[in-house]
Amino acid sequence: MNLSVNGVPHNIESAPLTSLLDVLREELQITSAKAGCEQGGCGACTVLIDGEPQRSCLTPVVAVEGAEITTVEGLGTPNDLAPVQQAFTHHYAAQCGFCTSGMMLAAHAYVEHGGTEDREAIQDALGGHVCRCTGYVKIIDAVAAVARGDSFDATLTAAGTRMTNLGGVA
Amino acid sequence: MKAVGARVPRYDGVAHATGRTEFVDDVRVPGTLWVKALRSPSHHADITRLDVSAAVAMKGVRAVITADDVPLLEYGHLSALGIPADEPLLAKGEVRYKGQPIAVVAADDEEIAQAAVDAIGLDLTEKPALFDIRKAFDADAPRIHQWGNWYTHFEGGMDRRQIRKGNIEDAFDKADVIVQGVYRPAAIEHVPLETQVSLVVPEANGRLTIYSCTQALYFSMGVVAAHLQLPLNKLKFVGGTVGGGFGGKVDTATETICALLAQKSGRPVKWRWTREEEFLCSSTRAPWHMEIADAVTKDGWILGRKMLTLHDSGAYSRFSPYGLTKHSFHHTGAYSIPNLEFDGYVVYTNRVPTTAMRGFGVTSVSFATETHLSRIAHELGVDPFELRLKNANRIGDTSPNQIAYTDPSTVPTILAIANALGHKLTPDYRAMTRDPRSGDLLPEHLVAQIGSTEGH
Amino acid sequence: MTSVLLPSSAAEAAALYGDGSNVTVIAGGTIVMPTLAGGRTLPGKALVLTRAGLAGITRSGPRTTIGATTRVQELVGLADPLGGCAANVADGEIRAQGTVGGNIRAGAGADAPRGDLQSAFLALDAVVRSTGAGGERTEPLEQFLDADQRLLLDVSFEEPAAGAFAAIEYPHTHAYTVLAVSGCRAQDGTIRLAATGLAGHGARLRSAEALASDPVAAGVAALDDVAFADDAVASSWYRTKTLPVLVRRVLTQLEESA
Amino acid sequence: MAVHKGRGFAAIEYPTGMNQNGDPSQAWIKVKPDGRIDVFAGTSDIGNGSKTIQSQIVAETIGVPYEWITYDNSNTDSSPVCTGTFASRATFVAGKAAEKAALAVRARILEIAGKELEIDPADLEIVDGEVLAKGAPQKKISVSDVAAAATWTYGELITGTGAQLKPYASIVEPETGKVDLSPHSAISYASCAAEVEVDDETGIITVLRLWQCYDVGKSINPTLVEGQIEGGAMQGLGLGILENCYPYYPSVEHRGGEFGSYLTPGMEDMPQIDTIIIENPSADGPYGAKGIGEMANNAQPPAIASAVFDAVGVWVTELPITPERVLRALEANAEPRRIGKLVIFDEELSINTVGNGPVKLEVLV
Repeated sequence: MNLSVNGVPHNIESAPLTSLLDVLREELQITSAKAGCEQGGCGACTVLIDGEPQRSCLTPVVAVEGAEITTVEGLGTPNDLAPVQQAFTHHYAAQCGFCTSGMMLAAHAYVEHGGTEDREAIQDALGGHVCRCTGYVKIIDAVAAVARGDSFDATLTAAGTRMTNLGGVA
Repeated sequence: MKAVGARVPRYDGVAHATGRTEFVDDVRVPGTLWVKALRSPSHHADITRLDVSAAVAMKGVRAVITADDVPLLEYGHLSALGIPADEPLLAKGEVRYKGQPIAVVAADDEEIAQAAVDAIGLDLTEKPALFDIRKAFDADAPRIHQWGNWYTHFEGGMDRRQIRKGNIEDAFDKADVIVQGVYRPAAIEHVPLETQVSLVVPEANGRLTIYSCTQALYFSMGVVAAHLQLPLNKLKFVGGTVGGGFGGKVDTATETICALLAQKSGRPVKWRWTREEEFLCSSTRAPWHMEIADAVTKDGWILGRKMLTLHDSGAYSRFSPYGLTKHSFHHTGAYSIPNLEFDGYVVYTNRVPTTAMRGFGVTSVSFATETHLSRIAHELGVDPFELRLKNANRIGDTSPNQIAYTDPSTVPTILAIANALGHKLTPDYRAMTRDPRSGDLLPEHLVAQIGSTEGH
Repeated sequence: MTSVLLPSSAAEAAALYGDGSNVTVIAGGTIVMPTLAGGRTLPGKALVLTRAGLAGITRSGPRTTIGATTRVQELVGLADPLGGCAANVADGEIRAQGTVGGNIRAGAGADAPRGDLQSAFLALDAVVRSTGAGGERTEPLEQFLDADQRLLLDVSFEEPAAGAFAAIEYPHTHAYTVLAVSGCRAQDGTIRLAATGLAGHGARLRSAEALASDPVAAGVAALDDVAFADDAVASSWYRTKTLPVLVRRVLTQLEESA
Repeated sequence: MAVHKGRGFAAIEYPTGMNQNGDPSQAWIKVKPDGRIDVFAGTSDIGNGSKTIQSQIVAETIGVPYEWITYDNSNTDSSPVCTGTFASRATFVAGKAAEKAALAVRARILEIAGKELEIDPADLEIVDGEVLAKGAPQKKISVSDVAAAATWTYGELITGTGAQLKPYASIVEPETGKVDLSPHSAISYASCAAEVEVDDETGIITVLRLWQCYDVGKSINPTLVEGQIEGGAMQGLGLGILENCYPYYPSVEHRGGEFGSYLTPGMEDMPQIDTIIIENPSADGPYGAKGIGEMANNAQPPAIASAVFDAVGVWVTELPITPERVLRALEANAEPRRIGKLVIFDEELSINTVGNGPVKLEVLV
């Protein structure tokens, strides 16, 4: 079976019903996609299949033979971060980081498909992804920033929205 | 540039954003075995037969362990604080909750491991189960532990956590109104996106390297060392990067069992719980049952509080006595209530043991007492902000356990929200501060409770 | 050893399916893959429909036919009740993976009802073409849902004059459908109503249909047509209280569209 | 059919550090020959950002750029004891240990710099990686050069350790709960208002807005503080209206074993959140900080419960406030029992009603 991952062709030896997630993590040692539930419920395993976000845990590899798979490794590297990676860093959109890869790929696809900074549209597009740390606020901020085409200062992080600091108060 | 107070980039931000943060499940060691557990299908039963011989004999099975393989079977999460152990690492003789691990298998792959678990012979004799903590004290209640249905080892040999302060009867006599209510927050799953996982690698020098998702490396190392009866230099915990915890990964859920399987098989062993195991078998936030009766005056002073708390510990104690004690220390919330009578029980049920979770012990009491105060405000026809502001703890007021508050910010945080909402307050309330009580804000009932802020 | 069958046409799929014994059908993967632990524990014979040519929406006169492996997401944006019903299924990624056939065919899950689309298709009085023991046959969806396991090929219906959909919009994106009601006014003026979130599979609400001109009475009458189960997302009691509300809301929508 | 709006409010407090203390954290720091700083600590970062926070504290305390810090919490061979990341203690207790270790390192850097500059260390300070004479900043030596001198001239490793341990607070009177010293490292305070919308036919609650105020002592890292508060709001929302392991508690039937049936809040459940931060420094925390990680999910449930009452006039005191509980409460429309000055709510839930044992809440009037 042939599969292209991040532009690199692979000949896959796993059994045909092996999930794409297991093929990536166990056969190809690409570990950014996470086994958050293996039930399709959390989105931590989401990758792009021909540019569309899909749950790799629900996808038998035989069903995507010949497809182009994109994982976070294919978005950018530490020295050359994709806009969505810059935005997630700048906005602290990752806390523990476990849901982040899936979330970013869904966000990347959303923006690539012309998604706007509209909060409800972002919620609709990324709504199936569970994050247990952030409360989603900074994730939505980050996605909106990419959709707007913001540029990001790598030395500083973004102030939260709707935040006020009163300092000391008796 | 100042570092403290600055919005510096996260230390691990780029690693997160490039998918390069290495979690336990991302560590690859050749030859690693899969683990599956035989878990109790019953809520409460005697184990009348446990036969692992067929599993042991299966091709590809490298180790099977039961309670008999654990050097120290019972080690309490709070043994270090003198709280007795009551939970076996693997069930022995009796299962007390559905999902309790009984035997564990390490095998070459997942299918073999599951087949081996299915091949284990298990006979159970069902026993009546207890689920309602309000019925735990009934004479005919099913009995969970030989000593009974609640924890009996609080200081002084007491079977409950008790707080007494001031003169409760006097407060209830003087009250204009007594408002009584019941509050019951639910069990909650922690739901870290990374399920419980560990990988144990036996090293050439006899040490065990334990890759762990624990929230507490040294704490978990102590637990493993105790069960295995090993000195700390035989163990190396590797971790510190956790895919969400929220309290559930203070439990040492998988590490000890993997260590035993690695010892027995001589192979690296990884156990990653399925999401279903995480939902159904991992510990939860506790359900609580709280009853409050507050003695109040018509103008909204809280003179006294009687409170009864039952904490649903599940089948074993884990951190519950600690959580209940913390709960009792905070059962007046952000207010100064001078006369108190609190009784709290850690009650066992035949459900998955409960454990620490974000806000441990206090999330429950915050819900109960704050909802109760809103009720009182409505009952008295007093503004809910003003009721809180006048009773808010001030510098020098004392806690339930008689420690003076040195820097309470109840008043400023309430006023900040009142301002944000545009809530109307009288000028007296608007000008309030957290400074020590005086004048109208130091009525007779609050004089005796004032303490010293020195030396804390 | 698992044999994985990957048919490249509908006819081949039907032939490989045979009478369906010992065949695990995988289309979108959303239902089956979790039961296989990500493909690490395997069934004997798996029929993977990805390339079987069963996807697509075709229209012929007043009739719309939807292929079994059409993704649920493709129904979003269609007229109610189907469009609204599809939009209520899980989240966008799952809708883009899960198929119409799989959704219709899904039995109740362990924790919650499934088969979200059943109410819409029942209200549309849809007809199912399937294969299996005895060969290909076409029958009303209502009958198909009670039949033994068969391979669904497509589902078709006549466009109604108006449609409406209402669901318990429980806050939580990826929850199952707690309870949903679909309604249609057919071209001849007949009102059809159906619900999902019931014990077993979805059902037509014929007692309610008979009282369609009185939405409140119809709502109460709908309770005669259904049985509920307690599950992780809602109790029978709750569904009993809210089915009349949803029926009334759907009928009101249909009235307003007249 | 009617959708009703309501508002509710709650004010809370929460301790920092383990209850009754006795929870040590330790750190050790070594300085590389070019002045870069290696921090070793046993504090797990569970996403809360303790790697970042402790790096910031060390950088600030020594006086070097944040980028100079390497932080290693990866294993128990090289890292000293940390009781763990719980009890809102990672910033306060573990951060304090890091601060103490950094102070020791700073003192050693100043001593060696003093020798190199022939100035009393007491008259030196470190700013942005340079050791400067106070009042005469032209007299200076870089921390890099100090570290090099330590390594190559003095044959010394610049290192420092720090430990934070507040002694165990014993309960000296089991009958009253009186303790012999304050049983916490600090206490934090917060308030929260919620605005909800309730559909009185389906019982469905939508939380529209949350206003929250936290006294955090000091924001070591404001972005991380916001993250704790926002994430806490989400979990508070879950506690308030969604999450339940046992939907029919105390029955154990119908536990949800998957994300579709256990209701963690999703993105579209989140209301608009307005947050106000107060910084009243704690006396003992690093730079005045307090721990607020845990309390961030405590104030929303009671605020939501009161808002639901404000909206539809019923008190739901069992969490989560599900649509079913709202409908049942509306249907029961229960009034409290009134006996003299006693007002008794929720009698049907009380152990006095349900239990037959000796444990009761006795309220004699």
